[in-house]
Amino acid sequence: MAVGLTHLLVLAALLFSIGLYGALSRRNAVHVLMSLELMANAVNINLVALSRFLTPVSMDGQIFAVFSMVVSAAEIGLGLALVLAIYRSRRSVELDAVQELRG
Amino acid sequence: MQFPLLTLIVFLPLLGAVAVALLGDKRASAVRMTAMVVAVVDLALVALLVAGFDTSAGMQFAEKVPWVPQVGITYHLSVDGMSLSMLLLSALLTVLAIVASWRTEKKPALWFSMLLLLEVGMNGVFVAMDFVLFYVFWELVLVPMYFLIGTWGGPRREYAAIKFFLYTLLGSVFMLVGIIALYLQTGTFDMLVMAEAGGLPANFQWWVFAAFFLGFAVKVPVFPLHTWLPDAHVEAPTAASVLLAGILLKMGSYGFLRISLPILPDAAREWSGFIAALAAVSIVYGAALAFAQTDMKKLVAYSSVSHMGFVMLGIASLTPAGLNGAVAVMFSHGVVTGMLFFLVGMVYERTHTRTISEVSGLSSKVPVAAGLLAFASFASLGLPGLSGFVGEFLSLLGAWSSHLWPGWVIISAAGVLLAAAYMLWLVQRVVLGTPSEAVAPIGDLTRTEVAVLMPLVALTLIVGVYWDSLLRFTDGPVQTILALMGGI
Amino acid sequence: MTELAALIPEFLVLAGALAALFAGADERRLGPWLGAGCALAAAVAVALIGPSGELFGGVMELDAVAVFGRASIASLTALWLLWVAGRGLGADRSREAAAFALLSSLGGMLMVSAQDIIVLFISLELSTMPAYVLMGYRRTDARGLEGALKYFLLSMLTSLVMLYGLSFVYGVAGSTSYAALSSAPPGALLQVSVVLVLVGMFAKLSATPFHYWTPDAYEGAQAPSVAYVSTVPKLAGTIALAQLLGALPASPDTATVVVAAAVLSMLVGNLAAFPQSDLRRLMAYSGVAHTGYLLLALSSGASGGTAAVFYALAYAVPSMAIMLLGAEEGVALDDLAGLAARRPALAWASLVWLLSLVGIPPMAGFFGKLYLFTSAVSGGQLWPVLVAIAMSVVSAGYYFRVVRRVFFGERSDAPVPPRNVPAAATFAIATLIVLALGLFASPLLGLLELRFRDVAVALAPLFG
Amino acid sequence: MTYVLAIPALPALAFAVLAPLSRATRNRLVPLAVAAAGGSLLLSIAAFAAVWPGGYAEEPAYHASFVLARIGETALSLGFQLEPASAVMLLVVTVVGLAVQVYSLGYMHREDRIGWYYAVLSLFTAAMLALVLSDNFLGLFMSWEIMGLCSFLLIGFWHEQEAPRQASMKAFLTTRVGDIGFMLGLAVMFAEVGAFDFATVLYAHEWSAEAATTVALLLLFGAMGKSAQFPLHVWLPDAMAGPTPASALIHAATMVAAGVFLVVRAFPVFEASGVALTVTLVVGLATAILAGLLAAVQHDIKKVLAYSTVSQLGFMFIALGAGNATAGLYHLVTHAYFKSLLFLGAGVIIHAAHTQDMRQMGGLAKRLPTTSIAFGAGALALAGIVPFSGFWSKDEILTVLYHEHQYVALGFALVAVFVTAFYVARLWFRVFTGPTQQAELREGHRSMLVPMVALAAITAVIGFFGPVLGDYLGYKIPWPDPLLAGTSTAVAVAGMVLGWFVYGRTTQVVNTRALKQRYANVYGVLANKLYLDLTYEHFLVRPYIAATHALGRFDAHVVDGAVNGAAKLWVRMSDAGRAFDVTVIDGLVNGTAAVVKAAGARVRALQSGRVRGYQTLVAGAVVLLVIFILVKGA
Amino acid sequence: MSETLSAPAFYLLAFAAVGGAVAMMATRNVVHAAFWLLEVMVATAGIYLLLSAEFLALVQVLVYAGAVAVLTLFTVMLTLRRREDAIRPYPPAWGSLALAAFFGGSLLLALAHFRPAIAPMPDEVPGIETFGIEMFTTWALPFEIASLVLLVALVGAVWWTGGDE
Repeated sequence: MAVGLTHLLVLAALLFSIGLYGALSRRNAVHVLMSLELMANAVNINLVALSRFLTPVSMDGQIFAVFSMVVSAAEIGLGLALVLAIYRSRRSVELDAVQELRG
Repeated sequence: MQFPLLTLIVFLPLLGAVAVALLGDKRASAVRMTAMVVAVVDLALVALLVAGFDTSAGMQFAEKVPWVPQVGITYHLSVDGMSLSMLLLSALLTVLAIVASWRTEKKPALWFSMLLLLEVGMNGVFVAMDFVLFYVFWELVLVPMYFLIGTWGGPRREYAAIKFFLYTLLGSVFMLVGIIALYLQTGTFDMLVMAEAGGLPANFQWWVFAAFFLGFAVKVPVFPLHTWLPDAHVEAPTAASVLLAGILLKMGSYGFLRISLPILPDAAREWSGFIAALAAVSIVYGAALAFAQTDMKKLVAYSSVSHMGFVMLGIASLTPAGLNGAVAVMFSHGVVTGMLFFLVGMVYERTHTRTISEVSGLSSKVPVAAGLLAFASFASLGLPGLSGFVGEFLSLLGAWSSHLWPGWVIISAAGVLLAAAYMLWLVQRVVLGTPSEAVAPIGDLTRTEVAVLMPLVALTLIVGVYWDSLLRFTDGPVQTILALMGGI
Repeated sequence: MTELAALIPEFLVLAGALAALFAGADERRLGPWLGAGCALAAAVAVALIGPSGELFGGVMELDAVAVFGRASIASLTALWLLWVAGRGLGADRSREAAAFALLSSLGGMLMVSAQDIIVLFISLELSTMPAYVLMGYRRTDARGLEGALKYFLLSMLTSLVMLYGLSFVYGVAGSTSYAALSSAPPGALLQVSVVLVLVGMFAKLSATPFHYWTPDAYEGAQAPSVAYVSTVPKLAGTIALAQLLGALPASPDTATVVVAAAVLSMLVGNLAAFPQSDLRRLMAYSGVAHTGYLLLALSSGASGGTAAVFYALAYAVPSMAIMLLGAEEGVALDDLAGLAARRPALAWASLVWLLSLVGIPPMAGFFGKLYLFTSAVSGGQLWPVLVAIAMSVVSAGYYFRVVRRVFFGERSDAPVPPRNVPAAATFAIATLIVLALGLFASPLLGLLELRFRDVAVALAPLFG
Repeated sequence: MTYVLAIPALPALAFAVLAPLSRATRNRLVPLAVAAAGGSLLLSIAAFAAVWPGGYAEEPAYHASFVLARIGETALSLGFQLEPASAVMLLVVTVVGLAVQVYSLGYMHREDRIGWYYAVLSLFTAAMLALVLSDNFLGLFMSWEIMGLCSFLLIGFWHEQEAPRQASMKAFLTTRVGDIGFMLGLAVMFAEVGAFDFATVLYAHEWSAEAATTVALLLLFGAMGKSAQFPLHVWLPDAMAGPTPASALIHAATMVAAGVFLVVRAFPVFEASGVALTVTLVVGLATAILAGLLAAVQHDIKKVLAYSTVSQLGFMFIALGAGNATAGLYHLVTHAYFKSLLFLGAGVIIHAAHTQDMRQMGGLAKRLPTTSIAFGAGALALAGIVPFSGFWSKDEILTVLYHEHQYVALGFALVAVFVTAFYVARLWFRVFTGPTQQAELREGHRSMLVPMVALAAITAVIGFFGPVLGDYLGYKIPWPDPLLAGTSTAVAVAGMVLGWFVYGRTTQVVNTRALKQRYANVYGVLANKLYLDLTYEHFLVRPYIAATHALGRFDAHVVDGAVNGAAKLWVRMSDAGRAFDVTVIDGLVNGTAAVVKAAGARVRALQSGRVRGYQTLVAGAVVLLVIFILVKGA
Repeated sequence: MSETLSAPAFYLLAFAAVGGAVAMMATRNVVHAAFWLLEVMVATAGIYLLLSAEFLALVQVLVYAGAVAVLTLFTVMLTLRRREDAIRPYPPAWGSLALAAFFGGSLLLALAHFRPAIAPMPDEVPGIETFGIEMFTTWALPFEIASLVLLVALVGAVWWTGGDE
C-alpha cells in the first residue's frame, strides 16, 4: 500500500491523542505544556500533509502551519513564564498543588 | 399632531421623580411640595382628560409614533373609558398616598420619588397600546414597589419585597413569551391592530393565553398564585399597600380585558370555565382566609383576593354585564380597599398594633376613624348604595346569564355572605365594644387624614348611588371587547 | 493603500497599545489615558470609515456586523481604560495592563472582521493571550496566577482542539476562506471538525461544559481585569462566532450542539451563581449564563446572530460597570452593603446595570432578551427559550442579592474612595449606554440591518 | 305628585344631617328626625288620598324612574311608583315610624347616642319607604339591604355589651344567607327577562313554569331570611337585644314584613310557578306553629313577642301560599299596628320593671293602667278576638284557606291560632295579674303613652275597614263567614282559657314545673329553640371558623409552603448546579476515566479547583460531542 | 512528483515520531521527556521534508528543536529544586488513556469516511519563493497579527518573570 494522505492524517491523529493523554494525565505543569506542544505538532503535520495533497500550489496549509507554529511557540513561551511565576510564589509546579480557587 | 396629553400624564411624574431625587433628603419640605404639586398637576391633567373624553367614541387621544421600526415597535398611547377609569384611580390614589405619607421621615426624597416613579408605570400600563411599551411599564412598576416595601416596610420587608418581585417577575416573563409568540404570528406589537385583525389559530391562542394567564393571574392574584400578596401587604407601608391593592392588582385584570379577551377570543372562551372556577375558589378562599386573620392588614389583604375573584368571575362570564361588573369591581376595590388600608394604617400609627384582638372600641374613642372604617367595611362587603355592590352584583348577573356552570356563580354568591362575615367581624371587634388598652390614649383623625379619605368616600357614594357615573365609561370598551370577540 | 486605510482604527489601537507600553512614569497614568484616547479615536474612525468590502484578498470583510463589533469593542475598551486612567490598578502598573487590553481588543476587532480561518485563529489568539496576563496581572499573587494558569491551560487545550478542527475544515473545504466553507462537501469529518472548532469558541465564551476556568480565574484576578476580560473578549467572540456560524453550512446537528451548550450554560450558570458571595465569582457564573443566552440566539439563524450581537453588547456594558464597581468598593458582596447610603448615585447606577442584566425594561438587557427570544422562538427553539425565561427569573434572585446589599445593607466602616472624575464618568457613561441601548435601539438595529420581519415566520406549525 | 319622592327623601335627609352631626349635637337635632317622620306621614296620607278610591289600574298613579346604568342596549333603572299597595304600606310605615320616633323621645332620652339612634331610625324609615315605593326588584333589593344595615346598627346599638354585638352580627349574616337567594333570584331574573322593573318582569314577560319556580323560590329564600321564616328565623329573637322601640319598628312592624311584601310584589311569578306557592304555604305553616310553640316557653317578654312575630309572619306566608296576596298584605297591615303596639307596651313594662323576665313581673295592670289597656288591645288583636284588628285579618286568611280547599292547612292554622291564644294569655296573666313583685313601678312618660294609645285606637277600629281596604287594593275582602269566624274565635278562646287555667289563677292549679318535668323532652326541645341555634352553631358556624383557620394554616404551610419548598428546592438545585460540574459530568467522566483519585469520595460540591479535573471534563465533553456527531451523522 | 511518498522513509519517521511521543509519556523523568519531545520535533521536520515543505522543516528545527526545547529545558531546570523532583511516580492514568483513545478512535472513524479530492502535484514543486510571495502578499495581514501575538507573548513573559516588587 502506497503511503498517502491518510497515513499522515492517522499519524497526526495518533500524535494528537498521545499529546492529549499527556495533557490530561501529567501533573508537572511543564510536562503538560510539552504534551500540548506535541498536540500542536500533530496539528502541524496534519496541515502540511493536507497542504501537500490538496492544495499543493497555493500552499495555504503550509502558511497555516507557520502561523500555528508561531502561535504555539508564543503560547509556550508565555506558559513557561507563567509556570515560572507560579513556581516563584508556590515553590512548586505540581498542578495538584494549585487548587486554592474552587466552588 | 395634537397636544400629547397622555405622554404628559405618563411622564410628568418621571420628571417629578427625578426632581425630587435631586432635591435630596435634606430639603424634605421642598421634596414633599414638589411631589405633591406634580401629583396634583397630573391628577388635574387626568381630570382634563376625563372632561374632554367622549364616552360615545372608542379609543381617544391617541399618540402613535414609530419607536423601533425595524421590529415594528411603536410608541402608542391611547385611552378608552376602561383605561380612563383606571388612570383616574391611579392619579388620585397617588395624590392621596403622597398626602397620607406627608410626614415620612426616613429618606423622604427616595420615598416620594419612588411613589412618582410608580405612578409612571401605573399610568403607562393603562394607556400603552403597544405590547413592548406595555411590558416596559408593567415591569417598571416592580422596581419602585420593591423599594417601597423593602425600604419602608415592616420587619420582614426584604423577604416580602423580593418575594413580590420574583413572583410577579415569574409571571411577567411568561407574558413576555406570549408577547413574542403573538408578534411572530402577527408581525406587529400593536395591541389594537392585533385585536382588530383577529383570526389567530385556536391552538396557538390556547398556548398564548396560558402564557398571559400566568402573567396576569399572579398580579391579580388568582388562587393559588396569591401567596405573595399577604406578605407584601403586611410588610408594605400604608401608602404602598394602597397603591399595591388599588392599582397594581388591577393591572392583571386589566390585562385580561385589554389583551387576553379581544386578542385571544377563542382561547378566552375555552379558558373561561377554568377561570370562573379559580375565581369562585379565590372568592371563597380569600374570604375564608380573611376571616382567619388576626392582623387587620392581612384581613384586608386577603379580602382583596376575594374581591379580585369577582373581577375574574365577571371577566370569565364574557357578558356585557359581567365585564362591566369586573371593571366596576376593579374601580371600587381600588377606592374602598385604598380607604381600608389608609384607615388601618392610621389606626396602626396611633395604637402601634394591627392585631385585631388588641384594638377595640374605636367608635367611642375615635368616632370619625371608627365611622369611616365602618363605612369602608360596609362598602367592602358590598352594601348597595356603595360602590362595592355595583360590580359584584353585575359580575354575578353576568356570570349567571353566561355559559358558565351555575355552581361557580352560586359559590361566588356565597362569597357575598362570607365577605359580610369577615368585615362585620372586623367591625364588631375593632369599631364596636369598649375601648381596649391600646385604643385608650389615642386621638381621632386629623384634618389631613380626613381630607385624604374624603375623595374616596365621595367616590364610593357617587358610584354606588349613580352607577352610570362609572359605567358610562366602561360600557363602550366592554361592548368593543365583546364585538371583537365576535359577539356572544 | 485603500485597504490599509480601512484598518486605520486597528492601527490607532495598536498605536495606543505601544504608546501605553512606552509611556513614561505610571503616576499620571499616561498609558491608560493615551490608550483610552486612541481607542476612542479608533471607535470614531470605525464609524466614519464605515463598512467596506473584502480586504487583503478576502481574508477580511468589514460588513455591518464587523463595523458594529469593532466600534463597540473599541468603545468598551476606551471606557475601561477611562476608569483605569482614573483609578489605576492598585499597586500594579497600569501601563502594561492598558497595553494588554488594547492588544486584546485589537485581536477582537480583527476577529470580528475575519473571513478566513487563519485570520480567525490568529486573531483569536491575539485577543486571548493578553487576557491570560490580565488575569494573572498581579504577578506575586498566587491566587491570581493560579487563575491565570487554569485559564491558560484550558484555553490552550481547547485552542489546540479548535486548531485541529480548523485543519480538517481546511482540508475538507480545500481553502481557508469562509466563502469556501459553505460549499464544503458534507461528511462526518466536516461535522466532527466543526464541533471541534465550536469547542474552542465555546471555551473562549465560557459556555458549559467548557467554562471551568471562568469562576476560578475571575476570582483569582483583580476586579478591573475581570471587568475587561469578562466583557470585551466575550463580545468579540460572540460576533466572531456569529460570523463563523453564518459561514458554515447549515446543519441541524451543529444547531443541536449549540443549543445544548446554551441550555447547559443557562442552567449551570444561573444555578451556580446563586449561592456565591464573591462578586467576581458571581459575575463569572452570570457570564456563563449570559453566554447561554447568546448561544441560544446564535443557534437560530441569521436574525439570531443580530440579536446575539445586540445582546452581547447589552450584557457587556453593565457587566463591566458592575465589576468596576466591585473594583472600587470590594468584591465580597458584603462589601457593597450600604452603598446607597455612601454613594447614592453610584448605587442607583448599579441598580440600572443589574436590572439590565435581569432583563427588566426599559434597560438594554430587556430589549436584548426581547430580540433574542424572538429570534430563538422564530427559529423554533421554544423549549430552550422557556428554560431561558425561567432562568432569567432565577437570575433576578442572585442579582437582587446584590441589590439588597446595596440598598438595604448596613455597613459603617466602609471607606469612601476619593472623588474621581474619570471613574465617575465611566459609570455615568455605562449607565447612559444601558438606558440608551434600550430606549433608542432603533438606529443601532438599523445599523445591524436587523430584519426581524423577514424571519418572522408563522409559529402555527409549532403549536399546530 | 312629585311629592311622593319626598316621602322617603325627608327621612333620608334627616339621616344625612344627623349622622355626621349626631355626636356633636347630642339630642338637639332629634326633633328634626321626628319632624321628617311627621312630614312623611302627612305626605303619605296625601298620597293615600291621591290614589283613592284605589282599585285595579293599568298604570300606577305616579311613576318616576331614572337610569342607573346602561349596559349596551339594556338599561337598568331605579324608579318609584305609587299605587294602592304601596300607598297602604306607606301609611303603615309612616304611622308606625312616627309612633316609634315619638315614643323613643321618652324611651331613649337618657342615651348619649340618641342622635345616632335617630339618624339610623331615619335611614331605616327612608329605606323602607323607598322599598315600598320601588318600581323594580333591584331598587327593592337595594333598600332591603340598607334596612339590613340599619337593623344591624340598631340591634348592636348597645355595642359595649357582648350580646347585642353578637346578635347584630347574627341578624345581618342570617338575613344575608337569604339575600344570597335574593341576589341569585335577581341574576336568574336578569338572565331570563333582562330587566328588573315590575312592569316587564311581572306583566310583560311570559314565564315558563321552570323559570318562574327558580326565581320564585330564590326570592322566597330571600324573603324567608328577612321575614325570619323557619329555619332562618333564629336571628329575630336575638335581635331583641336592641332598643325596644327599634324592635317595634324594624323587627315587628316593617322590615321583617318586607319579605312578605317582596312575595306580594313578585306574586305573579309565584302564581306562574305554583310549586313556589306550595312551598310558601308549608314554610308559613311550619313557622306559624313552631314559633308559636316557642313563644309559649319563653320567659323574656320581648322574646315572646319576637317569636310571636315570627309566628304571625308565618300566617302571612300561609295567606300568600294559599294564593291570596291581599290577605297576606292585610294581615301585614294589621299586624304592623298591633305588634308595634305590643312592643311599645313591652318597652314601658321593661322600663318600669327593670327586667325582661316575666317571672319577675306580675300585677302590673294596677300600676300601669294606660299601658295595660293599650297592651290588652294589642294582645287581643294578636289572639284574634273580635273586634280587634288581628281577628279580621286572621279570619281572612282562614277564609282563603277554606275557599282554596286547603283543609289540612286550615287545620294546622287553627292549631297555630290556638297556640297563639295560649301564649298571649300566658303573657298577659304572668305580667299583668297576680302579685306585684317590684316596689317601684311607674307609668311611662307621656311621649311613650301617646303613640301607644294612638296605635291601640287603630288596632281597635281598623278591622272594620277591611272591605274598604280590600276595595282599595283591588280585591274583595269579605266580611267574615260566621261559621269560620265562630270556629276560630272558639279555638282562640279555648287557648286563652287554657292559658288562664295554667297561669291566670292566683292559686296554681297546674304545676308547670311538674309539667315541664313530665314532658321534659318536648320542653327541652322548645326551650332550646328547637336546637336550631345549636345546630347552626355546631354544624355551620364552628366548622366554618375551624375551616378558615385550617385554610389559614393550609395557606401558610401548604400553598405558601409549596412555593417556599420550591425555593428550597431551587436552592438545592443551585447547589446541585454547582455540584453539577463535579457530580454529574465529573462523575460521568470519571466513571469512564476511572482514574482521578478518589473521585467518588471527593464529590465535594462546587468546582473542584483542580485544573487537571477541568481538563478531563473538557476532554470528556469533546469526546462526547464527537461521538454524538458521529452517531447522528452515521 | 508522485502522489505517494517514499514508504520506508515515512515509516521510519513515523516510527520515530510516535515512538518518541510514547517514550515521552512513558518516562517518569521530566527532563527525559523534554529530550523525547525534541526527538519528535526533529522527526517531524523530517516528515516535512518528505512532504516537500523544506521551509517548514527549517522553521521546525529552528523554532521547536532550537528555541522551544531549550526554553522548556531551562524552565524544567529552573523549577527543579532537587534532582529527584524531576522524577515523578506516574500511576497509570487509565481514564486519560481511555479518553485519548476514544478521541483518537473517533477521529480515525471520521477519517475513514474522508474521501478527499487529491490534487496532483505540479511538476515544478512550489518552493520557498512561492511561499515567500504568498506569505507577504495574501497573508501579509496575518503575518502582522502573528508578530503582535509574539509581542504579547514577549511582553507577557517579561511581565510575569520580571520584577519582584
